[in-house]
Amino acid sequence: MSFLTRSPLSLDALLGEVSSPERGGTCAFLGTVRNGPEEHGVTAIEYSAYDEMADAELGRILSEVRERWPQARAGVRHRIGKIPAGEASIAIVVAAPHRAQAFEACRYVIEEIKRRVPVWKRELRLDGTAVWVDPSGQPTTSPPVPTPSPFSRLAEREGHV
Amino acid sequence: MSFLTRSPLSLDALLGEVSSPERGGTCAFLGTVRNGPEEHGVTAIEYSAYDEMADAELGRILSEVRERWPQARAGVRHRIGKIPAGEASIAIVVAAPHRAQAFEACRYVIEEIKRRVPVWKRELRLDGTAVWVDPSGQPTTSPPVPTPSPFSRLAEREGHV
Amino acid sequence: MQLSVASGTVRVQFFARYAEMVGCREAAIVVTLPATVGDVVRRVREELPGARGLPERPLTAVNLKHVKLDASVQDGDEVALLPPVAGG
Amino acid sequence: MQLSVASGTVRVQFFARYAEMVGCREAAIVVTLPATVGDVVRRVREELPGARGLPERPLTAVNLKHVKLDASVQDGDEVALLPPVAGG
Repeated sequence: MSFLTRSPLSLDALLGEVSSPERGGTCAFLGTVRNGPEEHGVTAIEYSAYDEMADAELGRILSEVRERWPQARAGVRHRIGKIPAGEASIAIVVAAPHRAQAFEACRYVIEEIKRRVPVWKRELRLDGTAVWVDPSGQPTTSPPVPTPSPFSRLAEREGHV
Repeated sequence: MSFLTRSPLSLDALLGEVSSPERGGTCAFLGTVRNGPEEHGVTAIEYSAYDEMADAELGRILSEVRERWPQARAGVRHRIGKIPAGEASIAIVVAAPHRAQAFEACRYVIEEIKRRVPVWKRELRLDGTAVWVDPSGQPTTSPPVPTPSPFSRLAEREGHV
Repeated sequence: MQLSVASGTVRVQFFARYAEMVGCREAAIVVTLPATVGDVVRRVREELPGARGLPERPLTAVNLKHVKLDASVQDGDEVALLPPVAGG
Repeated sequence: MQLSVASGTVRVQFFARYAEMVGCREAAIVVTLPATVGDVVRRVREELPGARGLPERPLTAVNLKHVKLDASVQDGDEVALLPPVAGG
């Protein structure tokens, strides 16, 4: 099983992976492609990954959750490829016997993902340009590249743009 | 519209109420009826409420979220009536431009609900007994009442047990 | 000479364990005005069978809002006696 | 008299902006062993056209794990040069 997918994410499917009657508190996080006042007309973000390592790193993060919160169970999916504004790129669900653990562990997972998982994004703008996003959330200063990115490895394999 | 319902809860429906392209981080919380090692065979919990006040209090909590996190939007549903172990009694969704706000506001909503919203629960046990639950999560010391509770007001109106 | 004394009637609601103890869910209580929620609670505990078991200082609400026992009540108010809440 | 020098070949992978700069996604790099990831990065920057623009101390991974530049590499390792990650 891979934690990466090219399909739209569903919290309900992830909930099924982690919920059980002993775990009464479930915290979920969805990260969606933003197009707000700070974003200057982002129509979509193209996510690419070092697939094998991203998958391994996500698995390691889930193992850490089990070590730190032994009674909690976490599930995660990272969507890659071209994701339209408003749709989710990351879904995390953590179920635990009590809510404090669920909130803490869910926050841990998203913070570790931001810090460690080798995924990159390129904003696709209304004006047709594309800009690599740096981890602070700001576009990089490198010149916009108006051509589609060839660097999503899954995209190539599966024949997507 | 009421924040109380007798139907199973759906995160997806709540997500639709709060998500928008400007809000890139969404945190959700689901509280489910627990039947773990601490619960001694709980088959269901019967939730009753002071309906009108619970509804008003939930509305006030959502207004407070707007005051404290002006860019965030929160949605909530509390299920009442008899809820089988494993099913959700409370669903909260908060969408915000950034994830820290979403986590903080979602946690705020559940903590305020636990503190303020006039809802009570009676555990229904495998052995046929029923026990009022006190807010610490422990059953009260009053003697178990083996008959169905007559105190769910919505139940009466809608003809449910 | 006659003293004119104002009185008011409040609807008192009971929930969950308290409703079981009192044996009913609602009662009309007459109080001399001005009166506080604490006065209403005292009258309830004196007048209603089963209400002796209620705490002297329960959680209370007036017209759908949490209040302290020194909050004043008016004729027609809805006063609620709330067991410790356990929502969520 | 002949000095026997061990050498190894590592597969170096480039991603996102780095792949654009270097103009390819993967290269085979030969290094004299023992060698570190830092040695590999130096060879990449010297040998590959476009690789001069890479940082001298990029994020790196060996065999799917984050490592520091002083980590050692073996023949056959997969070394990755990672732009600052932006997942989630």
